[in-house]
Amino acid sequence: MSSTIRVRAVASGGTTVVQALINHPMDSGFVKNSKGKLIPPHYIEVLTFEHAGKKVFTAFWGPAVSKDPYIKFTFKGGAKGDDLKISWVDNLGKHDSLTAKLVG
Amino acid sequence: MHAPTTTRRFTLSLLATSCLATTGLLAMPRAAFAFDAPGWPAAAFSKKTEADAIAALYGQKLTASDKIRLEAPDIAENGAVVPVSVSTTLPNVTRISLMASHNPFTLAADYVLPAGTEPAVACRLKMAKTSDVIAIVESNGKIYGARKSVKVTLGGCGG
Amino acid sequence: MFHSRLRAAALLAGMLGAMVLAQAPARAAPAPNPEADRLAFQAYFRKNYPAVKNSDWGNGPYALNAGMRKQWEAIMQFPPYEFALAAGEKEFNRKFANGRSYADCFPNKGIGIRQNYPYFDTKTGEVVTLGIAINRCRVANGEKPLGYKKGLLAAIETYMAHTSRGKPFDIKVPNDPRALAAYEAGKKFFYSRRGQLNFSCASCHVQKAGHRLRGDILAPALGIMAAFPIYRSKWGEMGTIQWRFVGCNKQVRSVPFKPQSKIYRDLEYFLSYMSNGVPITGPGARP
Amino acid sequence: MSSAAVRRGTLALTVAMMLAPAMAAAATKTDAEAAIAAARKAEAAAGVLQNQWLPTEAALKMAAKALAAGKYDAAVATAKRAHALAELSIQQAREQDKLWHNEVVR
Repeated sequence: MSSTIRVRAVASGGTTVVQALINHPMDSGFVKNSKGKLIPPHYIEVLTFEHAGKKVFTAFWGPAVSKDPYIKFTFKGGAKGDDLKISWVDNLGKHDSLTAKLVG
Repeated sequence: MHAPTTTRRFTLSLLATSCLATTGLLAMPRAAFAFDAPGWPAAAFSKKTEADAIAALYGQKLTASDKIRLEAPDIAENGAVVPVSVSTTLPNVTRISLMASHNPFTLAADYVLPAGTEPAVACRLKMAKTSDVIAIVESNGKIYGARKSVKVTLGGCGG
Repeated sequence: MFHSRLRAAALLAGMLGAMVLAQAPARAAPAPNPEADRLAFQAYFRKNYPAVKNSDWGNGPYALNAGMRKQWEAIMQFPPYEFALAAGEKEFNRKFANGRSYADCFPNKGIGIRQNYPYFDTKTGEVVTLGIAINRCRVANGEKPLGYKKGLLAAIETYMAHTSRGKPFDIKVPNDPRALAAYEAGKKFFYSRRGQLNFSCASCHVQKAGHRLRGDILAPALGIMAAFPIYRSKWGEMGTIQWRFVGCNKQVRSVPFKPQSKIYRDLEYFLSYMSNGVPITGPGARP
Repeated sequence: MSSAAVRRGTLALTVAMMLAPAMAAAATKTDAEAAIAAARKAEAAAGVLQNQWLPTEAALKMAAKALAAGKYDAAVATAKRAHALAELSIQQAREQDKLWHNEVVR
């Protein structure tokens, strides 16, 4: 199925601004469903970004991060066309990854 | 952050937590049902107070700093999606953490910034109720903090 | 004690009604004049909220509250409806089993037309909203109809709304008694108090637009249709106008009607006509 | 007619309604069924006017549950409350039929 990761990575003036939005329920384990039963915790724990084989950013997330989580950061370097590898794994062991191209 | 307030805060947040979550869930040790990804600071994420979370993550005292710009709304439009952004002029920042003081588990997010990554991050957090958002920045191995109060109320007339 | 005053008032109203009835036909409701209604409606909002630009009416609470707007702008940097937009575009371009696709059902291949919906279908004599048109297209091409509240239909509407961004509402009420009746029915629903809380849509979205309702800021009725479909954080997914009508009715403790039922389609027809000239801002992100 | 008036009206009406059976002998199954049927008829009438209230539906459900559980007094009391609520929603619909013109932005 299509990737759960949507990313915008713009490289300009020697720095790359990265924004990512991930399709994930991020259930905290405190919310009840319509039948009054607690929805079990299901949230992304680790999210990593790699550029030119080097980790440029790592996020450790918990149940307090919003559904369909968003992240924005900037790193020095990166040029148009470079690869940016994004991968996440959650507390149930599910995972997904995507390699995106930096845009100019 | 001396002992007495910690125990009082601890009992207070425990009270808040129990009314929020079934005790059954809490009785189970966090790690039991969670598959922990490598590197994920499970201990820090299971702490229920600011002091314990900071201790678990950094093991040192927090000193306030005005070199940290923490942006968060005065009144949250929706406690489930609170846009928060942190940026700082402190040098050699290697880590930024975000906490919400009255969430069942205080630590919300923890970011590792290798050299070459600028000391700024934006994300969207969930806040259980009106409380402080705390940003912690590790610069040259020492931690500095900034806090901002965010009001969280129910939405709509909820008939 | 209070109730007896209520019953007395009702009695009095009854008696008064009886007396007035004699001349009532003379004061019968004036023939519906949608355009006059629209001009008065928009003049009310422009007079009471002078700072709001025409293009901003479609941004609801964010046009009237700086604090909310700041959070909205942060979220709009990378809005959560992006997934629905991608899914909607994929579905919109998918070929049906018979080789045709949605583009063949809509004028201008379905691109940049959302601002003309809902329209009055003179053949069937009823209001056709975008949701109804999508399902009519699917059924005509051997696909099964979709739910009107959320899911795939909301995703398709998300894509179609996105292609209409910036185009002003252009709703027509033809001089057809059935169209005027549908318009009046929507208008009556909008202004009638309902539910145990005894509020009408106007109580909140006209008289109290921009005011706070606990954590929320009430969106002005002018342009309130422009942002749909919306990704509400409360729902955690994309939802249509019809789902929002159900939600609003429940909030005043009135039993809601079925999505795309005649009464809701007439309401959407009236409200969209009131926003003629206000540009589409959908898909939207809301609390 | 402000919402507070309606709510107080509902309260006063329901209190009055609930006192009546206390004086009478304990309700029987047929009393409960009759009270529920009457309430359902009123709610149906409100449905024709497209103006039903959620609290009426909730009260009807509670009354049916009390009936099934054999608590006939509770069933009658709740059915009467549902009936009162349905009547109020009918009254609201009739009044609004004329009053809505006053709120129209002119």
